[in-house]
Amino acid sequence: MFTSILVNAIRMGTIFLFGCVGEIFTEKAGHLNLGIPGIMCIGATGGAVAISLFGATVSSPVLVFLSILFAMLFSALAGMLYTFLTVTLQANQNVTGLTLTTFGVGFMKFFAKRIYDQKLFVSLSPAFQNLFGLKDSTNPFVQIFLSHGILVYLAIIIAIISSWFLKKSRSGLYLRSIGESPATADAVGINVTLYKYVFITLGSAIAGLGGLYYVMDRSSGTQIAEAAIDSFGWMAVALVIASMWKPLLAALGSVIFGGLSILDAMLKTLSLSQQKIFAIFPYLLTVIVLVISSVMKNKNAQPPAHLGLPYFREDR
Amino acid sequence: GTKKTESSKSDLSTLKVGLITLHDDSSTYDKNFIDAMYRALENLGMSKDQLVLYTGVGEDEACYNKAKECVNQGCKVVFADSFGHEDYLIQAAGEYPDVQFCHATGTKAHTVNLDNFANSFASIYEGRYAAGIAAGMKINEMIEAGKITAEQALMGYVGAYTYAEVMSGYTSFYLGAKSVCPTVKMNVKFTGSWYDYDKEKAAAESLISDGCVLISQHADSYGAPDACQAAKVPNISYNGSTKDVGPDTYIVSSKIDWTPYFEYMINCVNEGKAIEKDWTGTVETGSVKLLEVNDAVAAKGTQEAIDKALADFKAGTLKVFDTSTFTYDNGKTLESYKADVDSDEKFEKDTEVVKDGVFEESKYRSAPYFDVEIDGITLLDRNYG
Amino acid sequence: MENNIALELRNITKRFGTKVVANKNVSLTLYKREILSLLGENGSGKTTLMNMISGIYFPDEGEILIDGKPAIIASPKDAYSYKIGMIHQHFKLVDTFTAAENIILGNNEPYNLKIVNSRVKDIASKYGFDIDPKKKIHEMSVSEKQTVEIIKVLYRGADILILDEPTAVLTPQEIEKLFTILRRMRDDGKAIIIITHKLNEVMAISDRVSVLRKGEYVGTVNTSETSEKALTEMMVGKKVDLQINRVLIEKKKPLLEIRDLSVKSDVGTNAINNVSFYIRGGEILGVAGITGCGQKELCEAIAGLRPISSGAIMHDGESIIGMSTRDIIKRGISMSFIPEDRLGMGLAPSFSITDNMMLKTYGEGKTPFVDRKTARTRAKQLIEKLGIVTPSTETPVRRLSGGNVQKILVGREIESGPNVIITAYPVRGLDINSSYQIYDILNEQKQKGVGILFVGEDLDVMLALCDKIMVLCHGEVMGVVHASKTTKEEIGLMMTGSLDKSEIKEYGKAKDSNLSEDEWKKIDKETEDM
Amino acid sequence: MKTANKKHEPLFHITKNDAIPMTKAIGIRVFAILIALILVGILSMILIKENPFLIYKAMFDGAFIDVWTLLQNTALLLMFGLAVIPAFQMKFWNLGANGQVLVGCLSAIACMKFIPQKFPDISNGLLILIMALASILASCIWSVIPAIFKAYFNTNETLFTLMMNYIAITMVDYFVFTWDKTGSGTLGIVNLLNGKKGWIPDISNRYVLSIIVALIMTVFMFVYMKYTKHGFEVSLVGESVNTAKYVGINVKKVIIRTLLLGGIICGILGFLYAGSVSHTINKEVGGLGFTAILVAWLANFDSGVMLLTSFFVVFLDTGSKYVSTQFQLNSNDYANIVVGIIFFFVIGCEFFIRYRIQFNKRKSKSIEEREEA
Ligand SMILES: Nc1ncnc2c1ncn2[C@@H]1O[C@H](COP(=O)(O)OP(=O)(O)OP(=O)(O)O)[C@@H](O)[C@H]1O
Ligand SMILES: Nc1ncnc2c1ncn2[C@@H]1O[C@H](COP(=O)(O)OP(=O)(O)OP(=O)(O)O)[C@@H](O)[C@H]1O
Ligand SMILES: [Mg+2]
Ligand SMILES: [Mg+2]
Repeated sequence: MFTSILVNAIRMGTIFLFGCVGEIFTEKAGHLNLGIPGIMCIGATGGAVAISLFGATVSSPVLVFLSILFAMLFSALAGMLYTFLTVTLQANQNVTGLTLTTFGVGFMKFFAKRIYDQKLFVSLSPAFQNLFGLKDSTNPFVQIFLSHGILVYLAIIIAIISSWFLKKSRSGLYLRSIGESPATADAVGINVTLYKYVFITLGSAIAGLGGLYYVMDRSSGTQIAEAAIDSFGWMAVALVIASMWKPLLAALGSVIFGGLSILDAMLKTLSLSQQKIFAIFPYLLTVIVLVISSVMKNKNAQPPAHLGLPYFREDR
Repeated sequence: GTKKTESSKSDLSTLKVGLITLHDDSSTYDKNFIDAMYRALENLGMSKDQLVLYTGVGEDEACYNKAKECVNQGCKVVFADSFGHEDYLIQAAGEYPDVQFCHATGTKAHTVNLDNFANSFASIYEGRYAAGIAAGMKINEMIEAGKITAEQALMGYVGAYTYAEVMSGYTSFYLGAKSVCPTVKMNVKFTGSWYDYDKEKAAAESLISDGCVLISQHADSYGAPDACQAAKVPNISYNGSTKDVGPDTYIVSSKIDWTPYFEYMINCVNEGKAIEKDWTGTVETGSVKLLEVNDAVAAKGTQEAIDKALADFKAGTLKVFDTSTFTYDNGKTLESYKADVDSDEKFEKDTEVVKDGVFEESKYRSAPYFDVEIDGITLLDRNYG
Repeated sequence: MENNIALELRNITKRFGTKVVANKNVSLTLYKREILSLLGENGSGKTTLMNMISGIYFPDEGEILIDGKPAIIASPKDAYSYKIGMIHQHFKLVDTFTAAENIILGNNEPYNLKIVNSRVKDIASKYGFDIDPKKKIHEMSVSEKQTVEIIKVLYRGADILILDEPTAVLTPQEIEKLFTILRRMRDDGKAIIIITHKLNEVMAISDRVSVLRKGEYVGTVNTSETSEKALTEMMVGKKVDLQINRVLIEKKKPLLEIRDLSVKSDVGTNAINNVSFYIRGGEILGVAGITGCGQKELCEAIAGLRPISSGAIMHDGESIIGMSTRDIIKRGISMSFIPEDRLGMGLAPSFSITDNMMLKTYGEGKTPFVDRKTARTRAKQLIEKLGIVTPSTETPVRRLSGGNVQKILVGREIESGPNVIITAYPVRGLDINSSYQIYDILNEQKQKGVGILFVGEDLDVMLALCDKIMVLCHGEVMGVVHASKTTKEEIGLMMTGSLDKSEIKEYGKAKDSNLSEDEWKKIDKETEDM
Repeated sequence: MKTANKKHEPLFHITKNDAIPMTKAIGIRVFAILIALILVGILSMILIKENPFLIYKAMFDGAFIDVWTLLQNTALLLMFGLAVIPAFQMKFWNLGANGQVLVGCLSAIACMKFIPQKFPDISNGLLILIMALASILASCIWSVIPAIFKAYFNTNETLFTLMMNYIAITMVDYFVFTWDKTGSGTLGIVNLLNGKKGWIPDISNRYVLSIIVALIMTVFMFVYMKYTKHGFEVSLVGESVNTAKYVGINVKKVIIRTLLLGGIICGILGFLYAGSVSHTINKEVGGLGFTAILVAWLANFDSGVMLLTSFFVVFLDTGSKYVSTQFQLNSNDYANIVVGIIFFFVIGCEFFIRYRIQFNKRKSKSIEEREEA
């Protein structure tokens, strides 16, 4: 039972992890992207486009690659739209993000429905779900660590690389400086606009994989137009706070969030109304982290100083 | 669809019909209604333009407003598909006595006393019973093959709410299975939502990990079928074939076809006839259907057994809630039962529904009211906690 | 000669919006191995001009030549590629990063802090800096931050260095140190432009001086061939009188009496320790001390912006401890503190001048509505009186030059008719002409019987302006001296703590206090219990 | 220097526009909307394969099928906007209006449902009063919690209020579920068969009340923000917290007071939903909080202008939903796409109002000449 809960928590959490790491990049660039839920939907649509275009013709590893590419491409484009509006056209970030979410949800439901072929999607989902072919093993260790699909491992690898990138690399340092003080970064000759474009787009591309993952792995190709991918997106945004902008903590947090979102359905001892209360926990947890880190004035758990604020060089 | 009389075709050409659905056609529940409506229009020779369709209408004043907009656009009959729409439709019915308002799954038509408001449902419990027979036969096959013992014959059921419609559904399913496999038991797990893929999937997985060897569900997503496919556990669906999702596990599915009712409703309005306050579709009317049997998974003879059961229902020789076939409270036989049929504020049980050894489901109103917890079924969680 | 020119500006014009012409046809030459001082009144366009060289703004017209070749500087990155480095009026540093991280920012060299640290040490020892590369910026003092800024520029090997009012926030000692460094850098072959409003500094540091007036280039002179007076005239465009006349008026009763006051700093240490003093009506009491000696905390405590840990503050015989800032304002105590970041306190940058005029008075009147009409009239009067350069009363103050911003602040405070004025660095960043205007205003107020606490930086000015000077060191009073009876040297010694006059004479208790000995005793007891 | 020759002068650079004439600003916006509409037309043409003018016409017709609902929806959205305006002016990003209205409505419904059960003789007037108070109280609690943390600990309010929405939604889910004994997960119209207890009497019809309340609130908020001392304080705190402290404003108090004001408006709104508009509650009731943010921002936080922007948004939404059913797209997603596209353009065009693009023609020539020489 415990194994099965943990496996489920990891799988459920992966969708949050993609969204969260993507949003971390955006926020490190100083942009609060409330369009992430929409971008995840658009990523899912991108993946779906690849599958319906090539699903019948190419071999499964190629297909997996192509759909990852398409999911990233679509969501990167959405991210670029956001960046164009908020960076180049100086539009308000919250407003743009919320609009992108509205648009993204509509976009997914509208187009996904039109290209979705259930039989095809379901039959292709095993290619995404079982990287090592050990899915049916009963060994708990294998179940927990080796039974997942390629995107689960990809999410974790991305989280690890991101963590290294942000902490240890030069570009990571530059990126963080932009989120903290774009005027400083600009004055030392860092191309603030370019960095924002690159990393918000990259973050969006990563987040978009969450959508693809949900469609092709977690839901075995059965869900797309009716999937609540946007609500997972909001959980991902919450996870950014709960993980204090740290990708590695996000990996851990995603399992907790994933667990909280299915535990009620798996436990037998809870009454239905108790299960309903369960749904509050991830949000409550996020609020608690937010409050504690601000009350303790924990320097390491603060949002980037310039988060959400516009930057225009000639402003003073 | 069954072709009906072509006689009134010319009269129908100007009639406008309103349809209000909770979600849009990406929800299987609402798609079932939308598709049925289009089929009914086609069967009646009406054009699609004669339909005023509002999708994504919440269970609040939006429903009233949309009903009103349907009327403004000249609809003579307005149908809403979700349980929570009922009150708002009744409001509209009160204000527009010249327009007919129809509602699926509701409970209030026989108590509100409005000539132009009607409920409808179908005796889907009969369909579930037939599907249950398929389940029982599959389990028998497993026992015979030595995969499980007769004592391990445990089914799992993923339900939305502990709501009479769901309870009536899983009980009939269970009784169908029990009619061929006497030792079968069943665990029921509720998700507290009509549509939640992840919860339904998790619930099914948890049932499977508890040793359930066959799963069925009354909730609208592919969560349970998908979990079954992954775990290679046979599955019986509801409201649509899930063969694409579970080619190795899907056995059969029962569903309500709303086309007959829509045709009936439109014809009545067109001809100025009163619509039945509580219309219950049956196997006979073509409202209760069993979808394709997946021979690769189903036990041998399943199709025949189903056909026989359906024929018996038609002939009236088979009763799902025959009180001699089940007990409650550790062995008691249900001799008398008062159900809350008028759904008053206090849920007082008002009507005796057991007659001649049969619990008369859907007789006093179309929406189900069977809510007895019978022996053999364990509810793992329930509403009230 | 040609290749001796480091930088040349030709006919540079820059407009902001449609109304403001910040630079008009400015041409300027900077030679290698020289320090050029850029002088001009507030709002004359110095910062704007420099910002075009460093890539923050792009000129509307004109061109920039570097090493005799036309250069296009569209961004700070371009500026760096031309080996131009600028130290801005407001520091551009990432607070949460260490010095080393800030230094390699944008440097595009391998991310290796060890190498950075050792190179920083090299630079530091070459020019005589004192710096800990591992220290976080938010833990640093102002001068440390400035050091980081300078090293940042040197680290990249800049040949042209621009400093915009670097001395405004430094102590005299720190300024001296900075100048030494700048001279070393010049001798090292670098070309330096420095903006400062203090003429003595201009005379001390620069080789040549270029002057701007109202956005236009006036001319350049060799420092050795000019004088402060001549420069002032060049800048202002007419003869000006640079005299502070200390008026002596009859002593009045103490207005503000402070007894055994202790105040904590932001980090929780004692910023002000057992300080006692008083201000009489009609006197200017100067406060001298190096940055961080507790002036800021002292002012904030009196204004009710900072809780005190013990002591008494009496205004006109009544304790104002625990009163809200608003009540303190109502009693007629005005405070204007010009922080290092000028727009930070006292003004609302995006508000119009009118709205800024009523920041402290909007609450007056019984109706729930604000009275903009009166405020507008007052704004007009102030603009006229102080010669504030602005398109209109409805212009957001953010758009004005630093000096003009400050005139609005100080002007508003004085105009509110206070009986005690607490003013800290009121001429910080002001051009010479404006500074004297402010001194005149203060003297005027003093004559009206207002008591003034003047926290200043320039000892020469303080000696001329103040009646008495209280010297603070590490939060303690080193003594109160009569301006006419002391010297710069004496005060300097007291500021660093080498001379403690408070031990020689008892101080801080006015002979004609508003309170009797008994009352003081009572207060003393109460404060002890606190 | 080598690099110097390689560099090209940028084609243009961007500067801030201080103020452009009103007419021009409106012109730019209208132009942006027109382009967006053309794009929507092209897109719809591809999807629906119909003459785009038919689509525009359907959009227009659809919006005006029922003017009262159109007006009421505008009024509701407007009130949502009014609830967030003061906070936004203070630079407090209150994304939590949804949750605030939801908890208000929830408590009003609770009173409506349970008080008559306990006290069957209660007068309707008293019940309505209690509902109003309960709703306002709940909404205020919901808005003041993030405000307190912001005021005392500077806790990030954007994220906090966002989370409060979800907590409210899950709470509604929980209570609806436990209150509804039929077990179906919906509450139905409360007290429909119980003497309509707690229903606010209609003014001529069921729509007028909320419209009137919205208009009154708009006038109030307009005056409050522009001309009152409170409004001045709100702007000042939004502008610079330090300055506000310095002039003697109790910043904590202002933050909390302003959010309380927002809470009161949300409370009234929740009360209207419970007592007049919906008579029920579900997770979606009043799900306009995010749209309201867009509406408020488009109106530049001016409540007067918001009359227009909220009408515009409701018009678009209703109209495009109608288009999607009229042309058998059978989904609301079309509406979301249309609204999204139009918003993108409107958001984008603000740039051309606030900034100016300056082309650098003349100079580049002189440099070329120079290099040739
Ligand atoms: N970003 C801007 N937007 C609008 N106007 C500006 C901007 N920057 C400067 N100005 C205006 O340009 C003029 C020149 O300002 P600048 O800051 O260059 O003066 P300055 O010589 O540095 O003055 P100070 O000595 O006070 O610092 C002023 O009138 C100022 O109001
Ligand atoms: N404003 C002041 N705050 C604190 N101590 C002061 C102040 N003015 C003078 N003293 C101190 O009070 C003592 C008396 O000073 P002194 O007689 O030299 O000056 P004074 O001009 O007579 O003072 P007063 O202004 O009180 O008449 C000296 O120790 C002096 O340092
Ligand atoms: Mg300047
Ligand atoms: Mg200056």
